[in-house]
Amino acid sequence: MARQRYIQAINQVLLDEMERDKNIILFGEDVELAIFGDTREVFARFGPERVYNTPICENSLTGMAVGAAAAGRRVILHLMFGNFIYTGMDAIAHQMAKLRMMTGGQMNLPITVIAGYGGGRSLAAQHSDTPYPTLMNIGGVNVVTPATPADAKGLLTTAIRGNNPTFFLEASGRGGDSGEVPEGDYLVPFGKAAVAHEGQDVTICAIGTMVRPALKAARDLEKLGISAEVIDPRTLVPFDEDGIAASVSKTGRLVLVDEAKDRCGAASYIAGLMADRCFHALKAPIKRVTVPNVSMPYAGNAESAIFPNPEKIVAAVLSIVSADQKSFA
Amino acid sequence: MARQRYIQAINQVLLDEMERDKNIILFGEDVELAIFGDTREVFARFGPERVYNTPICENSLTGMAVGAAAAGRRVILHLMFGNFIYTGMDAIAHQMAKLRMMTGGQMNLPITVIAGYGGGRSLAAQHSDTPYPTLMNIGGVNVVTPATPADAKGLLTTAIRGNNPTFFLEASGRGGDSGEVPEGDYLVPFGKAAVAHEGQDVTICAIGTMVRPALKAARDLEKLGISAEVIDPRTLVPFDEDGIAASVSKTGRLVLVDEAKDRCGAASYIAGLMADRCFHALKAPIKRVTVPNVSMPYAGNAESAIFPNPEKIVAAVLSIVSADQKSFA
Amino acid sequence: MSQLSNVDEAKRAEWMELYERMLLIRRAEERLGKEAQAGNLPGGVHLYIGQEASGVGVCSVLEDTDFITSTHRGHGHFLAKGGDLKAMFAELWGKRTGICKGMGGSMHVADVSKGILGANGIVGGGIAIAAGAAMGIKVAGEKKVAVCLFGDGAANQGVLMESLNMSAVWSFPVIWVLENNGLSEFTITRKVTAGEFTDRARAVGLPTITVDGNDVLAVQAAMKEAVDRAKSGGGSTFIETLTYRIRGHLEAEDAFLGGYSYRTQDEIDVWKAPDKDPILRFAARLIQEGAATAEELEELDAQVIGQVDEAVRYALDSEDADPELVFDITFSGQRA
Amino acid sequence: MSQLSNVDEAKRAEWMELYERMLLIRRAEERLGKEAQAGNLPGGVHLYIGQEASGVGVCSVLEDTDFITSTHRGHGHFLAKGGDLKAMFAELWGKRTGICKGMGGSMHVADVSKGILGANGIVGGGIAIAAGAAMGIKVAGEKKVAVCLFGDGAANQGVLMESLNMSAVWSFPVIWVLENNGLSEFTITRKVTAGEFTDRARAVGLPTITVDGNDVLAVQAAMKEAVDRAKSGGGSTFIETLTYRIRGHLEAEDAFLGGYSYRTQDEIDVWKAPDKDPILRFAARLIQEGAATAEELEELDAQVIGQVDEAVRYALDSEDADPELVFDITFSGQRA
Ligand SMILES: Cc1ncc(C[n+]2csc(CCOP(=O)(O)OP(=O)(O)O)c2C)c(N)n1
Ligand SMILES: Cc1ncc(C[n+]2csc(CCOP(=O)(O)OP(=O)(O)O)c2C)c(N)n1
Ligand SMILES: [Mg+2]
Ligand SMILES: [Mg+2]
Repeated sequence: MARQRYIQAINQVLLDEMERDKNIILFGEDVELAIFGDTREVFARFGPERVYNTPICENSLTGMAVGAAAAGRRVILHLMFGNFIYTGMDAIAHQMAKLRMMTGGQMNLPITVIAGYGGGRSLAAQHSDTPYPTLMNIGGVNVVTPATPADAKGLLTTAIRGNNPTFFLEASGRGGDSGEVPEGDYLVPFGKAAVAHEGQDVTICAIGTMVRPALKAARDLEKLGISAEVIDPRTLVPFDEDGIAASVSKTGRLVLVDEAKDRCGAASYIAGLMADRCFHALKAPIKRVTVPNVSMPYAGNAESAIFPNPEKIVAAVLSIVSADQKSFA
Repeated sequence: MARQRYIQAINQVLLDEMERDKNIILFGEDVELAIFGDTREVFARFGPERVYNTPICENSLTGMAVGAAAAGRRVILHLMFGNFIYTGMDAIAHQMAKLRMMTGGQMNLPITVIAGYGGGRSLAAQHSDTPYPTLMNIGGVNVVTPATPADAKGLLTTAIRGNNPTFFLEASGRGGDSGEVPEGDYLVPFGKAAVAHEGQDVTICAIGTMVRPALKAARDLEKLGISAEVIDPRTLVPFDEDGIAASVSKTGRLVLVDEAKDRCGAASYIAGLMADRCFHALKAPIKRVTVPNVSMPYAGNAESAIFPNPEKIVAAVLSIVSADQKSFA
Repeated sequence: MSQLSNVDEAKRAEWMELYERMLLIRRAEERLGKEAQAGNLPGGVHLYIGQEASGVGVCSVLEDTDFITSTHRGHGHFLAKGGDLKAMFAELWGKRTGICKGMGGSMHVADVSKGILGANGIVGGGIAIAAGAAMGIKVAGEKKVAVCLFGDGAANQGVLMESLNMSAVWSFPVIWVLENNGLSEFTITRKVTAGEFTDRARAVGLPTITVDGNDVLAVQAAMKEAVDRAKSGGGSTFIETLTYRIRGHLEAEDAFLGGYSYRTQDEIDVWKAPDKDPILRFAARLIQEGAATAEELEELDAQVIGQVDEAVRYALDSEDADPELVFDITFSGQRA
Repeated sequence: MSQLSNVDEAKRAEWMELYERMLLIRRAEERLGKEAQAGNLPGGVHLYIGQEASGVGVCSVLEDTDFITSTHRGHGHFLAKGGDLKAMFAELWGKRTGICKGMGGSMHVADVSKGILGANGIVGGGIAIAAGAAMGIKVAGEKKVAVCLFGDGAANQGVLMESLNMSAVWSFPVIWVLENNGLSEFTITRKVTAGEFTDRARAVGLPTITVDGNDVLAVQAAMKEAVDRAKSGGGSTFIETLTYRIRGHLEAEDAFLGGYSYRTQDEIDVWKAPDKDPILRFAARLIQEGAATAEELEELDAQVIGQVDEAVRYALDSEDADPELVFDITFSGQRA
């Protein structure tokens, strides 16, 4: 174990994996000098033969990832901000997510797309989106949202070595967190949720950037005598339905925390799953703490007003714990 | 009242509205000869001054709609297949949905985007998507999904005369249905669900193309002694939460039928809303009859295997009606 | 073999192969057109009839290890690059023996083992894929090319300029083949296009060749030059093949047009005439140069029609697609 | 007014206005840079310092009713087109008196009443908007132009070729202004670009003008020609202004670069020198032509700095943004 920052963990995986497998190529805008720091040294180490610092043209970049993979390479595409997923959406939705199926499974598409997502830093509407609901809905691409440096390492390694298109979404903005990271080869399997904090009374399922405020909320709830289980799906596609269902079956209550906009967001999706599968175990309404259906405003106060935070999570929990207690009173 | 086909109703509205308001412009690929028939005669009547038959370049077209609207025009953009929404997604997500908000409300964007969506005709994966979940999630655009010729007329008129970007999604493939259409000015308000069939035991909330199989299912269920209420939201943004909640509160059971893929689809969203808001009224799990998380295969049998149909809807209803009955047995 | 041949045996064999390949595409598609109009196919088809010389000329100089990306009008490219007729027909009938196991259909025929990365239902969809494949080739130092076949309609998609630029910057081994048939669905492409497409390629410094797309040998010659350049590290070339689509945008076009039209019968007739139609033209040449007799060509035609009949039978006799398959193949090693 | 003027009073007044506008942008942004580095602004800022002659020259021939679309580096365009300094500063401080009520911030400053359709955080985001605005102008038969300001990085986005094509096909009254500062973030644009951007415009038949972007009068002259053409129905023009970004891609660039660099201090110094810097150059010219004295210019500078100070005070004194507003303005007449 070594303490590393989230972004360093990512950078280290990129360097290690490109060293390990000469078939990996990496490309994207400004990957040479690495505006986020995650591709630092990659160009210097592996050179212009394997690393392409590209012009600004997301529509081609996403399609090129598909072509390079179809031609037999293992591809890492850095898309910088999650918003640019919308800019390069055509080939994502139409080629990356569909080509394997449409060809009857003739090709593998080992592609890892890296992008940083989310708001909270006054970057305004066009640099603050959390676009994973679209990726989840198109079907055919994996989506991973590591919350810790260790999971960043383990999930990115699994993504790169895997044979499917995978969006590795960085909590870049607030991703400066440090944490213990296992040394050497370390893979986290897709589709296995992590229990970030054990509890009995309510399940708080929090995604990516939202794990931290959820843990804070759990600590605050403890002081109120409420034992919250914080569960982090870690990968949204594939999704650990069983893992979440087990927690909900135990606690009987569910609060979802999601930085994506509410409508057709990941929180809705999980709520929908559980309202079917765990209905009989549920003792209270399923609550969602999400960003409302508007884009991120610039001003700090306006942004934080619509952003999920520990207080809102605590309030959501209290609303169903007390409702339930009343029903037993 | 006059009987009209769905596509004719749309065509008539386009002609009438462009006649009525000289400030309307219409553009898109092949709108001159109208591959779907919905823009027929529009070019002949209003000429190249107001109708632009464009080159194939969805990325520009969606952005141009924003520019023309910002310059004071009332805009109708025809995008042909719903899939091309992904192709032109950049300006949809980044400009159309956000520009009004980002400018502090300085401009109106009266834009109607028309596109046909959905599968069921062996058009294969790239021409069969139902992309409204993405539109619903980005926030800032309205989404309407008329199921009948009358609603097509009323909702399209409301869209065109409105001041917001609105996606008018045609059930083009199977939209040949005829129906009674009110004559003269006819507007259907956004955000008001329609009860397509009244019932007591279960609410079937079906979207767009799915209303027809839902009605068929309701008739079949009647024969089994089950009274199903079929409710059609008609507009997904804005969404008639109250209308759906009222029906669910009455029946205590909810089945959602949605042609979008399941994950982060409209069905999930509505399930999520109701699992919060109507939890105490619910007597059984919320069921979703949707397209699973894969793109549409070509072969007819493979396509229909994953497509929602009356049998699947009936089965979903029976699974919760009997489950519930058992719980009372 | 005919008596008075002006061409040597090797050339004769090569020409006959080109001819047979064009004829196979023609007869196969004529049959598909009939079947589509009779409602025997699950989906629609976009026929390549009239453009055979372009695809056949292009693919004639490629190896199985070279890549092509194709379009919604992709049957001709598929067959020209060596795709199997029976497997293609089975695909179009939605059968499990189809080249894509019935999952792709007409707009998605692909055979990766032959370097056919797929027809594409997205206009311009193959462009960046080809650029990426070429990037992949270059990184691996392989002696291959990626060829992007696309239409004049697609040429107005911005992704083309993006990918042209990169192919020029990095000397990617990619050949851009614009099959200019003058039409984008029901729109005359010229009416929505400013300037010449080749000038856009020249603007990024690519060498360009404009060629009679209905002359299979001319297309072949242009491609040879381009492939040589690409495989010897000289980078990308832009080729425009001038051709014409004789059939409708898609079968059953009339139903879509509802009585309107975008071209005259005269125009179509001009392109169907013996001096324009790529197959009639090449047949005349073969006979004129003594490479074949009219009888030999007729015999070949009968053979080809026999192959097509057999492919239809194969498709019809095959088992329906596996409806569960989609869940297994959306991802590799992971159920959807 | 100076004694020995070579220019008449009207010209002098016009020149002084150009100078003052450039100076205002410079002093405003120098202040913003300081505030950003001190952590006093909620978000980051991309400064236009060094490029002032381009935006000021361009906007100097436009009316309020003409439209511009701008970029992430949009403060200069906003001020050049007549946007209000105080309202812009209030915006950047996230205040309710901001021009966008604090909802947009630095990358989205817009004043529709002045024809400023907005800065844009999406590289290339303004391109199609400008084409559409020009389409809208044309449909209405208005005597206006739409001007699209964009960078050399943006010029590789395919949407540009698409929109150039349409602007040529339909003679849209749109003027394309490529502000070529040679840089795309930390990337030297030339390294990722094949050929000249103007050749791409020429490929669709647009007239092009390449101009010294640090010479405000040269930019103005080019724009006059383009505006005259557009307003008299002659369609679109492509202008390239050659300039340089003196500051980092964004303030706090050093933190992002982490010790690496993409250019030398020498290069920056060349562009900061009196013969290159657009403001120093124009100041020298004003003095040389007798349009102003050094003292007058210094006085003006003090005045401008005063204005900037006042704008900061205004921003600081303003009330915070209304956090509920976003729900009311996402849609018109409909709560989000
Ligand atoms: C992105 C996208 N936009 C629009 C369409 C609809 N469409 C199908 S074919 C076609 C015309 C294509 O013209 P061209 O590229 O010249 O090919 P051709 O049909 O002439 O072979 C159009 C507009 C599509 N399939 N994909
Ligand atoms: C679609 C998109 N891709 C990438 C970025 C990130 N980005 C912001 S500015 C920039 C460079 C733009 O260069 P240029 O257009 O020349 O403008 P300049 O910064 O030089 O003024 C990039 C890549 C973005 N904002 N939008
Ligand atoms: Mg064509
Ligand atoms: Mg630049």
